[in-house]
Amino acid sequence: MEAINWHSFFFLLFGLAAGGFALAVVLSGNIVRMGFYLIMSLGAVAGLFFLAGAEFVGAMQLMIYVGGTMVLLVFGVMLTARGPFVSMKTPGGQWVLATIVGGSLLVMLLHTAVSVDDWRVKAVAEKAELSEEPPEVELSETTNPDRLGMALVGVRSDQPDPRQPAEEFGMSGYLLAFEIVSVHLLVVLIGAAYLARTKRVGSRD
Amino acid sequence: METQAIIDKLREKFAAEIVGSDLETFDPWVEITPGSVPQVAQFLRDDPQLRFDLLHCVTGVDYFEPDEKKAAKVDWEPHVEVIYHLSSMAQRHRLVLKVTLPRWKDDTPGQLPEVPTVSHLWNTANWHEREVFDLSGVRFVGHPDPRRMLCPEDWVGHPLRKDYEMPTEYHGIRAR
Amino acid sequence: MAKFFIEYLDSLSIPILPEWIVHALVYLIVGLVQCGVLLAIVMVSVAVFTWMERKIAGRIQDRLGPTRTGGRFGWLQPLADGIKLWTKEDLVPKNADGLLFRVAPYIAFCASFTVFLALPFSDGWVAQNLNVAAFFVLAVAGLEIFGTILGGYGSGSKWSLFGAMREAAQVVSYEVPLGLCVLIPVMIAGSMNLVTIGNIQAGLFTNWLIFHDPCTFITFFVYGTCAVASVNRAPFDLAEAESELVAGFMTEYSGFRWSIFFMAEYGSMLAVSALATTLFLGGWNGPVPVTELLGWTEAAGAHPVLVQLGNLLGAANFLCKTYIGVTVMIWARWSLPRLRIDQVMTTCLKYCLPIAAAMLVGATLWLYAFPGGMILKQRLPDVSSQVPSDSCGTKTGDG
Amino acid sequence: MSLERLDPEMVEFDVRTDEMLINMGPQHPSTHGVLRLLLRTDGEVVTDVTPHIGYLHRCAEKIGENVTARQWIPYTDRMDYLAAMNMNLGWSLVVEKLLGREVTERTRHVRVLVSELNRIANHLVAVAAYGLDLGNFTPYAWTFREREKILDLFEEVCGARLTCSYIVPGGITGDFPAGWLDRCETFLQEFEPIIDQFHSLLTNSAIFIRRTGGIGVLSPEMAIDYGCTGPVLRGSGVKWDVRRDGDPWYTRMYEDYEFEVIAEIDGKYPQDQEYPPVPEAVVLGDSWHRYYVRMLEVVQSMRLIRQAMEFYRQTDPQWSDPIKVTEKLPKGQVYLETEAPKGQMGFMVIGDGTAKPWRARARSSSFCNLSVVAELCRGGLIADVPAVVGSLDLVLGEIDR
Amino acid sequence: MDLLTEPVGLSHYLVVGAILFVCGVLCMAIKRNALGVLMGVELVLNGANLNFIAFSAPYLRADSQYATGLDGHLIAMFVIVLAAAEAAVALAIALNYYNNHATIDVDEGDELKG
Repeated sequence: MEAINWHSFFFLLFGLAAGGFALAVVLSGNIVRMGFYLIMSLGAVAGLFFLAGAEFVGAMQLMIYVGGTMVLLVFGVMLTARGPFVSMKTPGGQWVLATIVGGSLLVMLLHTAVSVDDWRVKAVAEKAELSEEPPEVELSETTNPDRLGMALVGVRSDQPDPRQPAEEFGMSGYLLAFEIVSVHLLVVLIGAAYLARTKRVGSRD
Repeated sequence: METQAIIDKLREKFAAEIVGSDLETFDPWVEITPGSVPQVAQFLRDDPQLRFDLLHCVTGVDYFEPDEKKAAKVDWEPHVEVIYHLSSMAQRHRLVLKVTLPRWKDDTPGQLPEVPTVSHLWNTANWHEREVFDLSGVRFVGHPDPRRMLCPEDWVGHPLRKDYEMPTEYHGIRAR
Repeated sequence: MAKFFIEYLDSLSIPILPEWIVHALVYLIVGLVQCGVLLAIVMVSVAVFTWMERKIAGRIQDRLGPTRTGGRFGWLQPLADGIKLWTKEDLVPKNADGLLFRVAPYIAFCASFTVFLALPFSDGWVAQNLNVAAFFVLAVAGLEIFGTILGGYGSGSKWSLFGAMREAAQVVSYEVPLGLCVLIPVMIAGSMNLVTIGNIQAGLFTNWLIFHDPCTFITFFVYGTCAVASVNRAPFDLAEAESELVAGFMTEYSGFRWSIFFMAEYGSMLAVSALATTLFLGGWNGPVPVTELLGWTEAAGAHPVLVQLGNLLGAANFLCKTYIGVTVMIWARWSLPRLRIDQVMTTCLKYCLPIAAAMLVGATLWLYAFPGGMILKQRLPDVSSQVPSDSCGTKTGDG
Repeated sequence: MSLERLDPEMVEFDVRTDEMLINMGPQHPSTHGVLRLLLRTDGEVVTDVTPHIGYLHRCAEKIGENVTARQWIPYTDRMDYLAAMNMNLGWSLVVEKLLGREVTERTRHVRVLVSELNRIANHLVAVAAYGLDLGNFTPYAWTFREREKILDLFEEVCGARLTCSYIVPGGITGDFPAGWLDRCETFLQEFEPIIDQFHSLLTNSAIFIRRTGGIGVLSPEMAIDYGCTGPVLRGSGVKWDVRRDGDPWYTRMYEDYEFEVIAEIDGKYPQDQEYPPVPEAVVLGDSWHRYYVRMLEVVQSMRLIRQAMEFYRQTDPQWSDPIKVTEKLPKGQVYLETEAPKGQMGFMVIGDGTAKPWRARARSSSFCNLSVVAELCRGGLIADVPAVVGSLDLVLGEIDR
Repeated sequence: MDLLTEPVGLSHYLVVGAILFVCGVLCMAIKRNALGVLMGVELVLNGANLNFIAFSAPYLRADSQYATGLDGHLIAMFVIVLAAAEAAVALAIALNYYNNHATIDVDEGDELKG
């Protein structure tokens, strides 16, 4: 038997953690625990990103998603988790219905995921046979953040369009999307601050 | 201002309310009727010549001798005294105001004697009156927050009363 | 390293166990040993810091500090503390959320110590040579607050909740200027790889990025402020402000779990200090390039042992600078009063953030005007050639 | 919960979704003992403060009715245990006034000396604990080092460091031991330069000024209204000191002595020494001023001690005898206030012809100073509560009696 | 042991992504707590993100010339940023809802009056 493939090992570790904690989020009734499980799940997803070679996105997931968004969410949970709202029971009928719908959705998705032949073929395996290098070295072939950054402002280093040299710069990137997201973010932050500002509703009686 | 002048000024305005006074003793005092305390106090505080802006202290004194042998010798009837120590920072004079109350209201033991509060005039009185209520058992009518001050909320009795008996137990804690 | 052992074992070919189990075991053991070495450095540092804290506090306050345990200077005081803490009764309050209360210290601990996975101690001496190491360090260090928040909430005490709330607000805010401050050296180096950033500062101390231009010089101090705030040290220790919140999020903790939080705090102190060293203070490069003068570099064709010896010198250099950083933090703690929460937020949003942003612009302009920095670099960095080198000695955790 | 049953205030509180009720104390690091402050907070903002006291209540006044005047002295030690000498002095003076007994010149100067020394010790603790309340540990160690020297001096004089019982009605318990004055002089010389260190550590620290400047502003009117006295009153700019403005029976003690009453008048403190300037960020009557008044009073106390030592050397070694334990008190009632370090400490004694007072009353300065805390803390942040409470310099032994 | 010794492929990532997605959908469907619903949304976004990352990794699949490369990463980045924005707004709404209705139960929020 050949050596353990560490990529697979860590994939299994993070994948199980991500899936398991995601399931725990669904099954748990306590909102605070749900928040905790969600953090663990998203952390594991960040690990999967690292495994898939997306180091920058993985770090971003940790920093913005887990470190920022989730803090906000946990904050919200803490502000509202009082008495009856900590654990809210869902009626059994909804559970059954949701399980049926969710289960069928899962079956469908899994079927798609494993039935496309191209997706099942493992490039790493073939390459590993060809080269002497162990497969994990492949991980260093990751995307440099500077390429990502260039792509964001419109310079694609990976896919220059050979047919239209004039459009090589500025046309194939994500500048517009970047701008939209930025403005969106700004609007959202102002809006959130406006919505969540202190309001005194009614008198004290 | 001399104490005599202060008392003269008081007499001018509240002739009926002044029960007695003593200017020869260590701290010259004036005794007034319980009902007139807020009016007299207001006058003392607001009159530009008097300007008693500082209330030092409110004290409750219980005059009662539980020992019958000794009680025969004392020269006073059992009563409770509430003493206000006032002074004026602006005019640099001082005065002691006294009020005599019965030990129990309507002579029914357990009914605390009552005197109007002065806590709306001097905030010092707020806590001091609570303390006097707590320890000496005088009810200050109109007090905004008439709770016990030093003893626990559910304490029974007023420790500085001369006939006070220390309870033997408090919430399972042996007290004697 | 694991590969070497596996090849060695394969060459022996003793059929005791199935081959894959042997391989797995070897990988596991080698990995654990390497992790252990890394962890040991950090843990020993933490122990030294607790001792340092007591000694420095003692000296500042005209006392002696520990003098009994382990000789004249109380060297073994951390050990005695540890034994005391670890044998203490482990209390979980009745109102606490048991799971969160128990798990929280470990989250903080893991986050605080995972940072060292990507921190280079010397040229190539890094557990995981990450492409985005600077970003990774920031991201993981930011996760420590989950330990605090969950612990604070899980304690079921209002003081703890207050501590957790403060910590959340504070750390999330300070991550923004902190990120901006880290961005400036990253931009100058043109890489997020900490090994690269360290290497471009080789040579005389004038090559250190703090002396790159006036902007980086100011940035260093902004970074210092934000770093102290983000690891919750005085004067920004609001989450555990003992005169206001009893002990903040740690109010209900005792014994072992408390000591885990404690180690996490010192671990993060070490981490931010190490990051500052790498980003601004030349990392493992001493003020004078001794190894280069001696010719103990790979480029000079020295023997690998000498190269590693040079690296060891670099690591000593690095730890020295890091310790100085921690000492400054300890010093500040014992001489400054604590800020109020609104003042902490004001410091962040009104001072640190605009200054950091201005410095980012300033550094960009400076880089455009004087590409070589304030003093002309002896050797300009070639960013494109900086691929993660595999020549490192302690490349652990191969996954 | 039993708390709710006991405390109607708490039941009345209508807790909104974002409001929290927090018990600060009775076990809390910065309430200076067993004070319990019930905070009602909206996030970090304190909307209301209700002080609850009495955790240290020993009914000292009741005890005073059951012991003789001389026997009550040790109980006064335990009121303000940080300024035992001043407590002793207050009770002694009031009993002396009732008895009509005067003390000799030398006794008087000794009394001034030790009570001013104790004032320094008390202010050192106040300043130290204030630094601690704001999160600075170092002043605590530094001031305690100096305070220890004062306590050493006390120990030589009366055998006790904290509960001195040195000044008793009628006199004092004994003369200074040989060489004590020199040691006291040495202490003063050593202490003088150290004051500047404290100033640099706290008074001039930017963070300290930000934490205390404009926090808990107490207007002079409010201070008088609440009966606040001592440095709390003078911190609001009221030049009022019972050592100068009080009962003649007490102010006589300070005849021939020169000292300044420390209060900011027209934006200026008395300038008889180089002090750090008043920063711009502070407002008259805030916590910073209360702290600063204490720091300056330490200097005045040193002046007084130096003068007292001089007078001591000049006067004849004549001592007045303390009253006997069973000395009968005449009929009459006397109330006298002295300037204790924390404010005006008033004692009242009512004699009825026996040795035991009919009524012994202690008007505590901290008691009145504490009563204003709700006004000062309302609307501030949680972190301001220790900053305000610390600036009032409370001792619960005196409040609860 | 096949999973441990064989390299993983694209499908494996997709399976994890699918599980996350379905968990998120379930969460959105059955949770009565508004914040629980929000957590479901986060899970859904992460499931999708994982797919984007997996598709963009060239060495996870044989036909690596079809790997989306940078595009996947960039879309994942946009998703993360938008998720942050979405969470901020959703949280603000949830808190407002909580303030006005004194409950966080979404089932009870059937009136439009604030």
